[in-house]
Amino acid sequence: MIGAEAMSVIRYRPRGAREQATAWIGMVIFLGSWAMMFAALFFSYGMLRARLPVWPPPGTPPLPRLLPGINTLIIGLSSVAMQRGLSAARRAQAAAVLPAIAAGFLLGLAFLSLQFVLWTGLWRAGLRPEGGAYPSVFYGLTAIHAIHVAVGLGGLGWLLTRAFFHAFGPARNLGLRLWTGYWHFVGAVWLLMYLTVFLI
Amino acid sequence: MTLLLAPLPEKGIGLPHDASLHGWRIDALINETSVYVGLLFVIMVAWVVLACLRHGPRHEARFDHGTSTRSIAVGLCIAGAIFFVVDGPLFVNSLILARDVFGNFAKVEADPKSVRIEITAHQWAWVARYAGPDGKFNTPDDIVTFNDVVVPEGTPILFQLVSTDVIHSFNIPNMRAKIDAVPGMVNRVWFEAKETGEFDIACAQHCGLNHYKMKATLTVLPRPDWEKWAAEASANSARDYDPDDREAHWGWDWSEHARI
Amino acid sequence: MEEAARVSQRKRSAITFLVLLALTILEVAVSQIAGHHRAVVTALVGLAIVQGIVQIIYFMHLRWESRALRLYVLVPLAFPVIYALVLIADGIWRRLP
Amino acid sequence: MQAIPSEERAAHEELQPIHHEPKSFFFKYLWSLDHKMIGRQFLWAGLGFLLVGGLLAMMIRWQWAFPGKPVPVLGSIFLRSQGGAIGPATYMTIFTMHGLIMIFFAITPVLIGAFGNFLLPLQIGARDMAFPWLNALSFWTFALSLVFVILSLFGELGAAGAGWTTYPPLSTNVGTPGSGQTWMVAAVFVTGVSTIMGGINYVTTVIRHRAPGMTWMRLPLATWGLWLTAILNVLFVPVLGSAALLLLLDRLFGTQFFIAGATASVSGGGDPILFQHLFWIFGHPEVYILILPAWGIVSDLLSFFSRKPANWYRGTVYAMIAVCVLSAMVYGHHMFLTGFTPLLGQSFMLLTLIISVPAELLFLNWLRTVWQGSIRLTTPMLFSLGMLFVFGMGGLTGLYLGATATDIYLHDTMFVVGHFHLTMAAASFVASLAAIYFWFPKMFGRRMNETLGKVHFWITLVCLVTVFSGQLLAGYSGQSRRLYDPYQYTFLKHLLGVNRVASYAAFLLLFAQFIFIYNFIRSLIAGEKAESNPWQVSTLEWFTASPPPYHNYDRIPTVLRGPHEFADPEVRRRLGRDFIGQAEELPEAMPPAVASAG
Ligand code: HEA
Ligand code: HEA
Ligand code: CUA
Ligand SMILES: [Cu+2]
Repeated sequence: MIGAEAMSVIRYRPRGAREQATAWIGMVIFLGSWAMMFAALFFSYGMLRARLPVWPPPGTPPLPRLLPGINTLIIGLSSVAMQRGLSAARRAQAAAVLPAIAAGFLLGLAFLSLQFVLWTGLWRAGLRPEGGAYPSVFYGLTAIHAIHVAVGLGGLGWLLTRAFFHAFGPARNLGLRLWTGYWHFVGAVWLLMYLTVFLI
Repeated sequence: MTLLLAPLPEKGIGLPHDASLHGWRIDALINETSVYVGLLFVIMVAWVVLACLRHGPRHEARFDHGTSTRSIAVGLCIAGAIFFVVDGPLFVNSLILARDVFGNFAKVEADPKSVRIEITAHQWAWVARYAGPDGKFNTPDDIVTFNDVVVPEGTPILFQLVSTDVIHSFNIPNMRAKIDAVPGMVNRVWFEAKETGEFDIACAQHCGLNHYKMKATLTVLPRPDWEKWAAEASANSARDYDPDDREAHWGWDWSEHARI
Repeated sequence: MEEAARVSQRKRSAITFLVLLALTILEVAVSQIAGHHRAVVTALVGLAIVQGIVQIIYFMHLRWESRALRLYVLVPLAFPVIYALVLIADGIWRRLP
Repeated sequence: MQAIPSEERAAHEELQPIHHEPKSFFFKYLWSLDHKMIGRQFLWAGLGFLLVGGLLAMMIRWQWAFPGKPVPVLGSIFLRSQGGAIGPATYMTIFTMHGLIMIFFAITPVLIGAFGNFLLPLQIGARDMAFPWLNALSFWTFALSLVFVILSLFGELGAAGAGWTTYPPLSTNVGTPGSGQTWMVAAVFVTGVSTIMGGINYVTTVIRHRAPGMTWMRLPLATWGLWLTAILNVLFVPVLGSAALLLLLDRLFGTQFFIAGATASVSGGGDPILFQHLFWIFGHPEVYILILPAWGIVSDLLSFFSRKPANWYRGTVYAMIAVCVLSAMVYGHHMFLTGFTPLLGQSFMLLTLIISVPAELLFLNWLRTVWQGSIRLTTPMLFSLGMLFVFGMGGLTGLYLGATATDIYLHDTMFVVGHFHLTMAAASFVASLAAIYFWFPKMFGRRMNETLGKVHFWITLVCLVTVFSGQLLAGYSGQSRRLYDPYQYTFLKHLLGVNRVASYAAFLLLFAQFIFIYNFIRSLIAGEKAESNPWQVSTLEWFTASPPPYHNYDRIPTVLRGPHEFADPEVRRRLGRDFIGQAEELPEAMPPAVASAG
């Protein structure tokens, strides 16, 4: 049903330098837009918190700091790995791309697993979403962030398969660049979340 | 057939009868704005109609981008003038009224005569509570009424409102008073009735199925009559007080929520 | 020339990352200080703002083609700040009974 | 005039190579990457739901004219179980679905989805959007949200019923249990995602794909309006997205972001007002999202049909930008009576009143554009002038609402409803119709019938003004909005007459729309074939075939001048006509054939 000609229209659009720049601008605009989404979540946190005289409200288990701290480090390292992969691709060091992306992917996976440990731990400690604003903020914000990490992991997984076939080089790294940008963004959001929800 | 014949407005359309001391200030501002706005609108329409009549297909268009300094200056000046004439009074009067009248709770609080009422809104009723002779809320001598608020004439009436379920809005059109009742917070509103009578209290915020009939009656009595009513009602409720009826024990310490 | 630009960009991102990391470590350290809750919170908010600015500059340096684009980023950046102020002011005003 | 270096032209050709038109049905009509086809898809979806929203509006009007009486036709189809009459529960779902459908699933797709997609690449001289694939995805995401809307309409316990503003706690399980509300919140979220995808595309396309010589200050004003709208979409729809997400969490997972009071847990529930903040941070820009394309389109059309350059082009552009910036800072005027701090209320009042200044500048520019013109009262022009009329009414009534004192009385009355119907349901709606009449030849290669168009215009305008003035008057007389039966209140009993007159006008309005539907479909099949530039105007899209080929332009045009070059005596002397295209070169000498005619 799908004509070969039509396929060629879809698959093999050549990507010149200008088109890559266009794609990157699109990505930045998307991230700006999504930053507003997360900003709104942080507003919610700020307003709910400003509304209560004591935070956390008396009788609720306090949030741990160490575990999410380690997670911050993990997602930071993962970002570094992705950035390394990108620069390797740019410098035509094809052999270095795959390990870097793999490291980024695995660290991202580790992040999600630790988040899971965090949630189950608090759940067992008796923190339930229906317990008011404080647990709502905690579960809501971290869950929405985790969904974004999961989407990012999907992207990294795709990059991984592409890298396996040596798809990235100095001229062909748009996908890698875009997903790395996204990954940095997700990491930056986590950093802020760690700071606001867990530390202060 | 008779169903399809639209009856003409019975009492004409216009602001509902104003029974409050200060409502006319809002009305005056609305009507003043209507004059300016109406004038602008007429000018605008006349301009367009005239342009269509005079500058039709047979008129040769002028090649003019309207970018001369003069042309731009004229535009900016007209816009500025409209702003000062139309928006200016709205802004200034709103500030003054907020400070001196509708937002001036300090003066009302200080007035020993003023009557304090606590309202709990819930789907779909207004429950009112008066402090009674002891001046304290949530005590046996409180008067509690259901969809029925009785207030004296010529006295500032001060309300604090909460809601137990969804957002409602306490609306007394004849008194030009309106404020939302929001779960989890206490809002305030006040007015002073200048005449006696019965008026509708409405709910202005969509609150579900029976929003359209979440209404109560506001009865304004002459002050002496109201005092008699209050004394009687308070005595009744003190007599009927049931310490085990936990449902009936709502109300909060008034002063806790006095905000500037 | 291309290559040089790339190296310098890599350097920049490395530095940015280090700065962010240092700030984070500092934040964790500050948050461990017992007592002085207000001071700690103020310090952390200050650090967060610095961090945000570092982020923005990092992103800004990536590839800004035109002045219009720069404005497009800068003007909206003011909005979240305004909203944050409004919301927190309103939140405090609405303290629970 | 600056010459365009040939490398730049080459770069544009390289950036946007010509692709072959797909031939298979699937790639041509369903997963089409062509912005023109996607625009048409949005147009059909939007018009379809416009009809749904319009029918819901008729049910509202019926209820107010004849409370509790069985609704003719519609009642016997949809309200069988209730004997054809509307009950209070049905009523609340009717106005909720009417508001949401009209805003998110009718006017947005028509004005932004259809015309944004169709016009932006054509007007800037591009071959397609920057991200054609994302564009197709945007439409199909929108289609998914339409599925959600339909699921909501048939949800257990009825469709969504918490008002289009969806204020919690009413919109949580506390107030509206049942899947209808959940599906609708999800639909709003999904359509938001679609809008953002479209927005990213529009913003990037205009930044990157403008033809050589198409500087910012040469963009047609319609493009400016659509582009600014896209920016507002990209920035503020995500805020609605997160409000919807949190609401969904509250509904599905028992969190308490927005629940407070006796229904919340002991340890301090959430804050219902938080939702209102988030909603209106989005909601106020949203109303300008709906009006900016209308402003842009009308600014262009007024100039085109006055055969005169738009007055102070830059002023119009700056005014629109100013409105965008200010629109983000006035949202609090919807919340004056929620118990704001007075300081915030007054700041928002000031900003709200200031936003009327750019609107006045726009108006002045329009008024001065038509003055001294050579006005052709074609159907699109009539609709544009009609838009001035209704937007004037709507904008000016906004001023009463912007002041804290008058809003005490007017808030949540039908006056507000009248205000926003005049701005959205009249101004944006009428501008959409103007756009449909104007670009129909370009979209479909045929012309619409002018006589039917004019009849449609006059009935529509008169009826719109009557219905919405009726709303204003009812509100002025104290009628609250969202009342199933306003006549429960003694002080509203006498408004039955006003409401009935308005309802009759609304029914007539519906019938006038059938003229339009007839004209639209008939012209589609058997309309007079349109040449490439039937309106004799100057923007780029009119210098390619009608409808344009798959790749829009054989050669990417080189733009030489602004979009409204009419009545230039020099052009008349050399070309013998009163306009010159944006990319047309002015010949040195007058062609002899025209010389003898002229
Ligand atoms: C397209 C949509 C649109 C537009 C453009 C506007 C424009 C404006 N709106 Fe409106 N508004 C809505 C859609 C819109 N609004 C909606 C949907 C709601 C309610 C939502 C809900 O609660 O459900 C609402 C509600 C609303 C409120 C809240 C009311 C309340 O709930 O109590 C307020 C309050 O300030 C307000 C103000 C304004 C103002 C000041 C403008 C200004 O931008 C208007 C500026 C225009 C002018 C000032 C007119 C131009 C000038 C002339 C005509 C004069 C020309 C003449 C000469 C030059 C001679 N609007
Ligand atoms: C852009 C948005 C929009 C539009 C266009 C309309 C259009 C109309 N609206 Fe609506 N309305 C809202 C947005 C809109 N409305 C909102 C947001 C609310 C608030 C909801 C709430 O309170 O939560 C509201 C509420 C509302 C109320 C108040 C309900 C209440 O408070 O209880 C009323 C009452 O009169 C009303 C009436 C009308 C009427 C008569 C029209 C008429 O103009 C309709 C005319 C249109 C048609 C008859 C359809 C024509 C069809 C076509 C042109 C399609 C052609 C198709 C093809 C070619 C295939 N509306
Ligand atoms: Cu209570 Cu509406
Ligand atoms: Cu608004």
